[in-house]
Amino acid sequence: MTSLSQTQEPFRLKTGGLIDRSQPLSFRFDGRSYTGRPGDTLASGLLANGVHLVGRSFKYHRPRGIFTAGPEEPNALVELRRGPRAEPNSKATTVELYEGLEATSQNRWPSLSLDLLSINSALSPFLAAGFYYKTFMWPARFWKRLYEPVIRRGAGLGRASLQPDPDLYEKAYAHCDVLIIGSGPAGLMAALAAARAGARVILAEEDFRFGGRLLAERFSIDGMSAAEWVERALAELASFDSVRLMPRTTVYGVYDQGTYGAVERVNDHLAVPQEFQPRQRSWHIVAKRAVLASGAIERTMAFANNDRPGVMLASAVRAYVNRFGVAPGKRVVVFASCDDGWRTAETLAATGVAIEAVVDTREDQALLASSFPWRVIPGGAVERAHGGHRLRGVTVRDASGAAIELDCDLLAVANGWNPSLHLTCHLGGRPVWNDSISAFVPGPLPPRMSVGGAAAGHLTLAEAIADGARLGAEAAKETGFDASPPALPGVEVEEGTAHVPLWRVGGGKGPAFVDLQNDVTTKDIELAHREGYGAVEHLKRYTTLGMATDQGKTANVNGLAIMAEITGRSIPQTGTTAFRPPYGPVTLGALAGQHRASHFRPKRLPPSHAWAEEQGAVLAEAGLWIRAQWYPKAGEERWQQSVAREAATVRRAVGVCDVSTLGKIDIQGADAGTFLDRVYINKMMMLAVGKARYGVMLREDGFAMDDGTVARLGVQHFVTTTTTANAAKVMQHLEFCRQVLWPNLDLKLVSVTDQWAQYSIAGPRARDVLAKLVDPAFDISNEALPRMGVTALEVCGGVPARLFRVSYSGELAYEIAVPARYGDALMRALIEAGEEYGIVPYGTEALNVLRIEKGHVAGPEFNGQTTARDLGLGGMMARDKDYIGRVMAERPALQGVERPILVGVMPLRPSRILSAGSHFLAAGSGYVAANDEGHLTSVAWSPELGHDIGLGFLKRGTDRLGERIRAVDLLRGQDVECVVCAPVFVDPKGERTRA
Amino acid sequence: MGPRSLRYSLFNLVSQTFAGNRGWTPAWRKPAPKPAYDVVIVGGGGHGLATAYYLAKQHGISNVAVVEKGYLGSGNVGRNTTIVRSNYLLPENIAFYERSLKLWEGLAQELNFNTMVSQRGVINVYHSDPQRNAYVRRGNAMRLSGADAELLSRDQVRELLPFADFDNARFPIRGALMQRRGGTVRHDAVAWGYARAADAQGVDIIENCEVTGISIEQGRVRGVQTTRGFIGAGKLGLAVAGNSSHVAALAGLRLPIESHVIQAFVSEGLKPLIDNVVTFGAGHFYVSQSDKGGLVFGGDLDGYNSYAQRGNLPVVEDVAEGACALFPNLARLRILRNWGGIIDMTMDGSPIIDKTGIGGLYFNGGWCYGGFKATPASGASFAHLIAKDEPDALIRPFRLDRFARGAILDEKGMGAQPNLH
Amino acid sequence: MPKLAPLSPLAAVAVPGRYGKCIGGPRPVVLTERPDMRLCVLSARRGASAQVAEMVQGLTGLTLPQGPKRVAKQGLALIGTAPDQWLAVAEGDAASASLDTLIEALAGTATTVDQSGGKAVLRVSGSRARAVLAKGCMLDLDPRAFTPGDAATTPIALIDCVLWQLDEAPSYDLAMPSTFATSFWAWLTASAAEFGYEVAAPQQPR
Amino acid sequence: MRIKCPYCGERDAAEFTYLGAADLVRPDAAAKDAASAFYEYVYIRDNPAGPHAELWYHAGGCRSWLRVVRDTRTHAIASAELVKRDGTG
Ligand SMILES: Cc1cc2nc3c(=O)[nH]c(=O)nc-3n(C[C@H](O)[C@H](O)[C@H](O)COP(=O)(O)OP(=O)(O)OC[C@H]3O[C@@H](n4cnc5c(N)ncnc54)[C@H](O)[C@@H]3O)c2cc1C
Ligand SMILES: NC(=O)c1ccc[n+]([C@@H]2O[C@H](COP(=O)([O-])OP(=O)(O)OC[C@H]3O[C@@H](n4cnc5c(N)ncnc54)[C@H](O)[C@@H]3O)[C@@H](O)[C@H]2O)c1
Ligand SMILES: Cc1cc2nc3c(=O)[nH]c(=O)nc-3n(C[C@H](O)[C@H](O)[C@H](O)COP(=O)(O)O)c2cc1C
Ligand SMILES: [Zn+2]
Repeated sequence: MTSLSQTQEPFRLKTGGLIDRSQPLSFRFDGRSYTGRPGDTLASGLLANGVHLVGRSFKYHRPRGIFTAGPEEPNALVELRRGPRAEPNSKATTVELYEGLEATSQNRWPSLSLDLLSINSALSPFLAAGFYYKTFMWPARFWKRLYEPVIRRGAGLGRASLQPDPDLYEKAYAHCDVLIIGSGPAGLMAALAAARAGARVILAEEDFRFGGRLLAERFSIDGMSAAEWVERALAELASFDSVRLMPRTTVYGVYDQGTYGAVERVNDHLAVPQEFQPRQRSWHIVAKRAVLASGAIERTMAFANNDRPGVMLASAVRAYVNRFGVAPGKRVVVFASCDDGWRTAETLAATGVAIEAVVDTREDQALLASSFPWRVIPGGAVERAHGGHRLRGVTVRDASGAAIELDCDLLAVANGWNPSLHLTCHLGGRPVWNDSISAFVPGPLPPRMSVGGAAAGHLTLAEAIADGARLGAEAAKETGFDASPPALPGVEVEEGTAHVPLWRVGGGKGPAFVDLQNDVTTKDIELAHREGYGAVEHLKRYTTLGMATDQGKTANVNGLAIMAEITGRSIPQTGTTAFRPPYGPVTLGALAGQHRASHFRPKRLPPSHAWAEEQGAVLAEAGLWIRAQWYPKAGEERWQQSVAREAATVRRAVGVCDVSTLGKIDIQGADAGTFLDRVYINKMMMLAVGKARYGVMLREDGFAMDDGTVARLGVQHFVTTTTTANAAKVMQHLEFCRQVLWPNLDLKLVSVTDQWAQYSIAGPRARDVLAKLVDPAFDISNEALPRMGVTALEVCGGVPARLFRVSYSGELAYEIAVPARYGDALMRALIEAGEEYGIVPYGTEALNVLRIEKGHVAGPEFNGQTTARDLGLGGMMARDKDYIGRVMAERPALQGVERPILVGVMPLRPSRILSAGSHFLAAGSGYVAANDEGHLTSVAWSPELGHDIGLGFLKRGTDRLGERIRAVDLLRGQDVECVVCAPVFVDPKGERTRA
Repeated sequence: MGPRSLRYSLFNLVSQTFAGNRGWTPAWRKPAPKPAYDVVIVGGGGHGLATAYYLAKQHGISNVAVVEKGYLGSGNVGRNTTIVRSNYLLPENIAFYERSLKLWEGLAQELNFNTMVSQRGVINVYHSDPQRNAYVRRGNAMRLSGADAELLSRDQVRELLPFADFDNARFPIRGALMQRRGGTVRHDAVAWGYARAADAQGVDIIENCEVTGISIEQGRVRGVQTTRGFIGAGKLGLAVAGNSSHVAALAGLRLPIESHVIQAFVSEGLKPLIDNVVTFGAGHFYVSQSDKGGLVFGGDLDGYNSYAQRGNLPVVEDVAEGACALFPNLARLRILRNWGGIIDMTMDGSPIIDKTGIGGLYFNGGWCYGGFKATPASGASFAHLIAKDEPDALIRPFRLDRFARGAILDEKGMGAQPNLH
Repeated sequence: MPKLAPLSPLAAVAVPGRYGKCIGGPRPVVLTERPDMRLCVLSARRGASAQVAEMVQGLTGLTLPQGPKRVAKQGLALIGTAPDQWLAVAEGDAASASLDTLIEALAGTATTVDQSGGKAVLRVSGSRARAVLAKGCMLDLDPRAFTPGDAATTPIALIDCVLWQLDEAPSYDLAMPSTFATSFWAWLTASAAEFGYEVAAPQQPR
Repeated sequence: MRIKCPYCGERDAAEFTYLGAADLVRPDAAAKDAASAFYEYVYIRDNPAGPHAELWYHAGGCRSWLRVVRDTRTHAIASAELVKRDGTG
């Protein structure tokens, strides 16, 4: 254990603060090593070592230091960690120090202290707000080649890593009666009140330590130090099972019906997350009531060079001294428009720091001033700061107008407080101006939210405690608990909150910044006004005021107040810009949670998956499914060889394909037939038991929606299939028809997609293979089970199965279904049984070849833009019944002869390759849209024909069989002469299926 | 009439710099409404302002007012993800958006306002063969219509986007369709640039003036009631985007439109990372990097009717999932702001520009989530329609009667369900 | 003729053992696959809800729940999943037989559809079961809101599940589409790893 | 957003899919004005800014279709009920 020596952390105070002096933590900033202590932030660690210069500003590359002690920090943004874990734009003021922490400064070249781009600062008159809208237009062609690349290269602050983020993230869901946001005195009292009443409470605190401002001030409560009081409150809260304490958790957004988004930084305080743990966790918190106790953020003043490292919010100065045991300077000037200035001076003086002067904008403080042991300049204002990388002094103008030069290395600025009311605005609420504290306070609140403490504009400790107690009890009561506000602890501080803010100090030479992060100055605001961008939202957009990472937490109100001064309007007339989520920046990783990389979406595996993997099948995504595309065999070098072999084997012998992915819907009921008649274009009511029929559904707008087979298993029992892609959509549609359109029909729908493993067995030997597996009691001969026959039977000694004699391939084919658990075994059994016939498994590619050879339409044709007529299925549309889509399908433009209709095409020269997506152009016509006659949807190399074949839609296609047409793919530079043919290439009469 | 905005020229720029930028004048005046105008355009978004500009510039009709209920550009023109492209599937759409792209290409000079048109290329990645085929179909349709389109192999995509997930993805990238002339345009600059240029032509731009009624006498428009009084109008053009249904309802019109919310996001400012506009093909996510360095991105609609101009968490998360799935290095980056816009989704996902049954009343709307890129062409064609009382060839397919006729322009084949387009 | 052996969808991944964070003593999370359960959807036909309830009462002594609840007796459980619809779950031969009786008796009054193969059932129990489920289940499983006897149909980590609570350990059964089971398993085990979990030996599939 | 399914209880809207306006009546295909009636039914929407009766499908839960009345300006939900009432099936 090392003790703290003066050289190690020269600005560390000997005593005080909530850090553990016994344990040094080493860390690096810009390559140099330093030490800090547990309990430090990176900012306090740097300050303890006297490091003030930590970054460069966005536009002018001006040197910047540490301005705040919290999430409102505009300046001290660093790159944290390295390599794939690098995190740009991290606020040094919120980064919790850990052993080995590494950080580097950003937006500078070649180094932080010598940044050549600070030339921009000299060019600042050219770079005023909106300058780029007025320039870079001459000559026009320079824009694309010169100006734009240069502008874009200059963009941004931090650098993103180019490597995948190695850490884990997760989502989680929580529910409570009362959500309390913020753990200052208001939040803690609210939590105590609600918890004591028995409510389920979540206390979310952004900081790694509970307590809010109590950690940063020297208050005493109930006779003990505020920090001790916090510990006691936490201990009590922790004793309730019904309380969940969530430190390092920022509530970033408010959503409808009491949903809150929060992100918990589970492991950001460590170099690397603990094993099995996420780096961050994003929470959906559903709360019956919420109490917002998010405190307030101190504001600054605009004067020349107010961005010099060493200029700091007074509240931050107190936080560094009181919470972190660090003196952020040696000689201090305090510049204040309110009592916080005095409190700051007292705090500093108590630690032995030299107070150069207190500059108070209030003249009437003169009297009071005499009672303090340091120089007071009442009615004064800091006009200009001096120094470069570090503040050296300030020029003050006193009440008489005389200039006073003061030496200092720290300027503490206090100009009143803005309640942290962001979350009250996420559902559209607008803040309202409160004259007594000269600040915006929450306006209409989101449903079931209340606000207390500084967030409500009740800035004193006593008010915060009283608010918290009252609101916590109220919230518990509203959620059904017997609650009354607890006794209030005694508070012995007097805090004055009234003041007249001063927004800008004129006169000084040098830019006076309003938005430090985006380099927006008072001059930019004046310019925006001059050019007509005076409405707050225009001001924001024209100058980018408040649009940086900090979202103007220390800038917005000052900016609009200055605009109000310029225009002579009041601040409330001027209004605020909209607050939007997130309250603080949130990583995309946290929002994505577990659903990243290969876990982006769940995988759906058909029953033969394990077996297919054993076979070395090439797998691909089909929606959420993982399906075998083909099964390569030794010696096959190109995928086309495998696919051709599989397809040819089906035509010649037999093949088996897993078609379990088809949607399957069980439909039972007295009115099932009537129902199906209304949802399919063709007739289903009269389908015989034991038969199946191909069916097509339209959407109500008359376009084709899906197709599949309808099989009748019993008088009141059907099973239908849908395409793989549309299964969920069709189920939803059918439930809509059943529940909404025709609630009086008697039927039930149950999805059985997962229940049945279903394999297609196709090819001349299909029956032979099946015969070996079907239990002897069942007859599957051609006579017993003809084409389109359906039967329930048993296989392999009593396993229940359904056999459908339907064919997609155009061969003698069956689909056999068994309960999914037998799927794996059945696939193995089929392959074994088929061995003597040369059976092959075939994948989706061969399936596609076979269906194109037969002209069966699929996804590429059923694309939502085609009608049954376009698909060549117009003949199926029954004339003597109503069905979904019937009326709209009759619209004139859908009947037009010019509508492309399904045809087949073959290349004139068999060696030519077709590509799907080509467009059809007539012979001799040029490459212009006017000549476009349709397009090629599906293409395959046909083993049966020995050349490419395709399906597509062609204008007047059915009248043009035998004509020549070109299939043009300009993207791949192809122009292929083709012959138009009927969309069926193999066995046009369909004799094979009847065999 | 107040002073006209000072011209943006090299001379003025330099002299103003030395004069402390004190001589600049308002980009557009803030006039009080006159009692009547030849044409009143409702909606101070991109389309309304462009229409007013082209009415004055192309058709010599400058006694025009644009009335806007909020601040200028407060609608979708000020909250979109700024993508311009003409990579559509249907020839009617390609032709129209291609015309728009051509107008974008010369817009900064036309308006004397740098709208920062950035033709950085739009990449649509695909993940499966059927998706590739659909993109080939689209790319060919584009090429036939005179737009540029290329098919990129997986390796070519990798060269452009080396940090995309090629190795561990749930839906591996297999290639992309790319339109190099597509890109982004600085959204606010479009509103301000058109406003300033229209103002310079004499158009009155009247902000904070909400239309609350439309007076119609004998089947003809007479003017509008507004929160700033009655304003007479010889002709009235509606270009109110997300508010189409209820403004049209003031004239008794009912439309095939639903208003939906779509969200957008911006990350913290980063050094150049993503050079192009990139669209994920296996989820709802697209991204580009703004000139300030923020990644600007978006995804699917929230999916329910809304006028709330804000969304909910499911889409926020869905978008983040897409972002991390496409680019695994984005997980550590943070979003700093997320907002929503109200978009007027038509039943087929394509726009409507047409006369109405009421004399002198013209409708422009149904731009869904894609009407920013349409701004110049929409303005030009709508101005033509208003001036000549007949549509030009480009917008003839966008007439309202297409739904009854069945001449649907359904790019995605989703049918009459707006939230799916 | 070959004999077809049933295979559970989790057979390949649910390997018994102890995983994740290393701790002594009983594991805070125990995962057990239940391929032995028989599942069947019962859906009352139009207007027959009361009649179905009566028949169920008569045959099994169980009162059909009128909401997302579970009732059980001698291994046979009935879980409300939708208006007029239940999931029957049978554990063991006796329960299976009474399910058969029930199915037979309900013919014509209710639609009955076997789902034994369509769903994988996983039992998740242990002191941290709730914390694990909270990473994907959007429901409030706090004992004040959800107790033994409660059930719900809800997506967990994007996968549609039926979930019911068995005891205060707490133990939950999750029935999910069998084709998603391995994906669900990946999510579940990743979520449980920080607590440490045990995979118990599965029952024999039926 | 959260919707209270009458069967399942209050659930995140992510469990539901949205269809659009409720209370549209599918016209009679045999009527003389069927073409225009279907045009209205399929395409024309009131799209109000205010209370809106709409259909949501509890896809992740009980698969019921719900009629929900929701204010499109605030997303406040006034009621949610099953479209298909007891007794009809
Ligand atoms: C998040 C998001 C992302 C988008 N991304 C893209 C994209 O990348 N590319 C693309 O091309 N398109 C995109 N869009 C769509 C595009 O922004 C819009 O289609 C387009 O801006 C609409 O036209 P507009 O500019 O005229 O609309 P708006 O800017 O919305 O203008 C309409 C104006 O009418 C005003 N108004 C309404 N009612 C009244 C009334 N009663 N009286 C007076 N004024 C009224 C409104 O206040 C508004 O200012 C996106 C939209 C959103 C919301
Ligand atoms: N005298 C003055 O003028 C003055 C002015 C302001 C504040 N104060 C002091 O400040 C205190 C106010 O008490 P309080 O309880 O209202 O506020 P607080 O500032 O003490 O606590 C607010 C807490 O909320 C947390 N927080 C903010 N937003 C959050 C979010 N979105 N998610 C999670 N956590 C979030 C903050 O980290 C902080 O810890 C009193 O002690 C008071 O004396 C005094
Ligand atoms: C292309 C684009 C880029 C944006 N970049 C930023 C940004 O860098 N910082 C920021 O705070 N907001 C940014 N915004 C969002 C705006 O602040 C604002 O949220 C949006 O225009 C919608 O307006 P509203 O939030 O006032 O309703 C951007 C918006 C757009 C359209
Ligand atoms: Zn439900």
